[in-house]
Amino acid sequence: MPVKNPYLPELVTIQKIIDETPNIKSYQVVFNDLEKMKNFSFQPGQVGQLSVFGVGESTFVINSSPTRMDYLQFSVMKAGEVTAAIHDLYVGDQIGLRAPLGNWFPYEVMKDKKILFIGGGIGLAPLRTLILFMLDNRANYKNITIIYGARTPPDLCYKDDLKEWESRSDVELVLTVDNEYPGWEKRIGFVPTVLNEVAPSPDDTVAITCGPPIMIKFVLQNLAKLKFRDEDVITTLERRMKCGIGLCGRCNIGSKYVCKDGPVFSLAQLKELPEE
Amino acid sequence: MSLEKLKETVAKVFHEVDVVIGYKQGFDPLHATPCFITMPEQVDQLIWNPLCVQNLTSYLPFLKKKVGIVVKGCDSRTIIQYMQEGLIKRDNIVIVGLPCTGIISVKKVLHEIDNQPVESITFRDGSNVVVKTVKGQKILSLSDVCPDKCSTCQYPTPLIYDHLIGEPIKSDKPPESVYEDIREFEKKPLKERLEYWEKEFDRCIRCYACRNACPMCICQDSCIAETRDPHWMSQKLSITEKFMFHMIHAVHLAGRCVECGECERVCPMGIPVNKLKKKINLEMKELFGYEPGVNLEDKPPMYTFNVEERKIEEHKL
Amino acid sequence: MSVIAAKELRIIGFLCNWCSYGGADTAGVSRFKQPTDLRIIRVPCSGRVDPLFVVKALLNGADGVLVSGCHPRDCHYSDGNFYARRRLEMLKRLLPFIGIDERRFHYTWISASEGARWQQVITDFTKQIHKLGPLSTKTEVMVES
Amino acid sequence: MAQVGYLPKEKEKAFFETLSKNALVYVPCLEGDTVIFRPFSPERTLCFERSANIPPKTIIFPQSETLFSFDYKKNADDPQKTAIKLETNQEYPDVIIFGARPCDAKGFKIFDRVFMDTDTPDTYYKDRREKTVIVTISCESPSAGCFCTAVGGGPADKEGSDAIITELEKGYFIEPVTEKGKAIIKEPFIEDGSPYQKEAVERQKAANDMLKNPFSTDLTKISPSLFNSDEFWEQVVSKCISCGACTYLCPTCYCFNITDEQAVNKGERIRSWDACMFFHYTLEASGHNPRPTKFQRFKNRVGHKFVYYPEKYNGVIACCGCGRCIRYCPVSVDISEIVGYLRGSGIEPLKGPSKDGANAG
Repeated sequence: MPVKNPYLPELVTIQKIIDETPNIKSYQVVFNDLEKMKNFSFQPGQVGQLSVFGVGESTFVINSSPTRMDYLQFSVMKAGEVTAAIHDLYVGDQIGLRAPLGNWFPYEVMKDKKILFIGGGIGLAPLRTLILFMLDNRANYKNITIIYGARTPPDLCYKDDLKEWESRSDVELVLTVDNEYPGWEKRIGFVPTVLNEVAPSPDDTVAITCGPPIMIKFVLQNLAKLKFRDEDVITTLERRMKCGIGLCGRCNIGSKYVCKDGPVFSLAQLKELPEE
Repeated sequence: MSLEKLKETVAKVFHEVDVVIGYKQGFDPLHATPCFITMPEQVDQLIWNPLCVQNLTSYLPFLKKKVGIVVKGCDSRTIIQYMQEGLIKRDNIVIVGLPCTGIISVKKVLHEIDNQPVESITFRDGSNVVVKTVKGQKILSLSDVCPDKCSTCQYPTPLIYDHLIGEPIKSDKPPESVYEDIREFEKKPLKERLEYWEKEFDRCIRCYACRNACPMCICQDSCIAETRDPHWMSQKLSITEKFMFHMIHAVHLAGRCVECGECERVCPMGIPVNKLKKKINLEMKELFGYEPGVNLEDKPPMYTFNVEERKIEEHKL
Repeated sequence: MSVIAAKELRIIGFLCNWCSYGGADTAGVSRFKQPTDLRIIRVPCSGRVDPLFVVKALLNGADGVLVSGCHPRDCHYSDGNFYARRRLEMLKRLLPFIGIDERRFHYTWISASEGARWQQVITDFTKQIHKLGPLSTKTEVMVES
Repeated sequence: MAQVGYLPKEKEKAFFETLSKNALVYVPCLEGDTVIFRPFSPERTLCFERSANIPPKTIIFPQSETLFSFDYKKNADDPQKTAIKLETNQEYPDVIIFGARPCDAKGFKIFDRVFMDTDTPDTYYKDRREKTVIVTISCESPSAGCFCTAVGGGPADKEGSDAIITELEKGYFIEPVTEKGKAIIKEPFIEDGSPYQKEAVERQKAANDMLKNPFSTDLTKISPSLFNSDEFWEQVVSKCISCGACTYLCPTCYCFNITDEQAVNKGERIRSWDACMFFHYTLEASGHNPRPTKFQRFKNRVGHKFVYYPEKYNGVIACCGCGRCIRYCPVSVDISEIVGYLRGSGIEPLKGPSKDGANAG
């Protein structure tokens, strides 16, 4: 069997587009080659490279759950050239996909533990795939707490998921927005401060956090204050990526490539790397 | 001896500024290298001889503090051009001027000693260069191994300085000699000129050393040769793209290039990139009587206009 | 004589919106006979034409480039064409140095009412480009027509 | 059959012509004062005296290549639908690189670990690499800045070469290293080389002794405190102008960029060289750049070669000491001097407290 060309994407078709927030859309795609769709598998937290031919490629986390394989979902925030091009696409358009890439959340290790999710804005995307995965294997995990915030209520992603999680008894959902907003009765405040208010206990708990760098910075500080051990704090990192397979050299932090050795890292691993 | 006087002056200037930029000996006897003096004991490393080839002023727009700078005649034109274009604050800079009797072209010296590593190099009575290599010693005359800009140098003494080391020197080179090589090149037939540039640019590897060494190229980090918005060029290595990049560099220097020769000096593939800029300068002089970086009151020609242009007639078909 | 019979060459025209584009329109409205090789790109002012537009066109397959703006002193933005005049004159003198015949690039001033003058300019310029023939540099990108 | 070969100089051109019949032969040619690898043709002037300005990495890892081309095809009956067709073309000719230097050949070994010894090998590089024979010429004398012996190489080092040549008075002594090398000495015009073996070994030894070692301490020890001190990098790298000359000329630099170009409805995805010294290399769409200053970028460049790569590939240093980055640097930044400081070989750039410790750049 000849070696697979790692740069050649598979063609996928957009089945559904969901407007999550004014600048974030979720795209549900299916492989054109149904054979590939059937035996495609990935782990929660792995990423894929979406190609808009003529414009370029960008990395997005596969945020549908590996247990629900009728489509793959990617959430795209409009930021640069490729994301803007993706936002101009319609249902039925074809794009390229190279997946799965990178490592994933160590859910094996998290079995029989309490799980604490801390997300901010688009940061809920990488967490969502793990949350859905855990909800589909609910028995393996103790209680699940989700602290999720955004600038304003319209900026909250996956609104229908949030409703569902709120209604479930075996999940504690804490929603917040940065400051007052007409019609919003729930919490007000930045995610790190809300984390201090909720003050979950660190023992037998794994904390997984994703969001804008500024939020991650303070969340990690607060988790440390709450005595969370470094190995129990997991986050994903973002870097400019091109090849996605650890060759082009661009996404390195020290000797680790975020695209291949990451994007999921534990705080303990991060501490060994030169800070940048 | 002017080196002692230079060290004295720099030691004095050192206290008024955060850093002084000068030359020191490089990795081998043939190469000098810029040195950033941030500690008094580093003043002793300073050297001043024909090895000091770099144009140190190209660091100035990027340094956000008070800087002392060692400047040759041709380099001083960069400072005047910066001031004409408002790219530096004059009172942030202390200029130590050095009247210059010509520098070497490392490429020409290496050519003479067929690229052997240099064991020692000494300069005797101002115009002889004694080079010792494994294959023996060779005596070269500075006028044979100096860069083209020195053989037609009009401004050996810095045009602007706070301290001058030694006596000013007048140029002994006729002004019309400056663009001799350009007129020579224009004698070639049109087709031959195009083929010449296609052959030379074919070697270009787009490493952008010419752009990053150019003092006037201050938008290096967002150069349209690399950006995709605006999307001028592709990253494909075809002659079209290389030709386009060198035209971008030349046209963006129209009426701004002070002919310090850095672009040609640093090209690792030996491409005569300075020729394009000299041709435009020739036209700027012809059209507007303007020479970049010579007098402070001038306005770069592309920054302004005359309602009645003396030298531009309407072209008839 | 329209040149459709002979193979058309690629001639790019940068026309300033207020004057020359109007002039070309007047020529068109008055049904003047003129060659059709020219591909017009409308720009707000001749001052908007970066000399590198012309260079990029010539290097990537254009055989001739024409830039036309308002007459000096008539510029809608008062001094756009003054800047353009200097830039385009500089470019006109640089082209032969890199081996591209300067007659392949022409810049002129045509006002909105000068339909006849537009017809004259475009006919002469197209004839001149046809005399020079296609610009086949090794640099020409193989753009499949 | 003789184990070693010999090619008389007068038969050199004829030898290359026969080789060129069934393979693309690249030889170092002189263009002006620049030595660059070009496909052999009789009218080119060859130059074996010194290493090429740009290493032969351009042959196996070209500066720009098309990964695949794509074509948007409008669906006739349903204009809404556009199909996309992707095509790749990976037929590469057999290639012989004749006249590379031992440092260039060692560079390919560094590439192989990254591009081939991985679960996602780069098929473009792999196909070309397997079709290339590398015939190296040993160096008679070092050029300025050479320090190959200090990083485990040498003027006659065999690593990465299929055969190694030593230039003698009237001909070239050829020692095959691999199977591909053995095929070379079976070519026409190659005589038995054993009588010339002794002279060749002497020349190689003479060249070896001419090389000095810029580091005076053992190879691996890089002081983490100095490596992670921003002030150190600002001090030693203030003069760097952050261009791409050192990385593009480096036989062990393999970073690349992937961009798309499109004309109307056709286009291609291009892989082209990139340099970690460029500002846009790590610039993110949000505008954030983890390595905005040239000091951080240069620290990453030196770190990659002397810290990160060794960490990942058990101690192998990703530098072959060819000295090109020193010779062709516009401001003569000397990487061997900097690595010397990092290894604490006594040359302290920071004598005493810096004037104000402020950012010198």
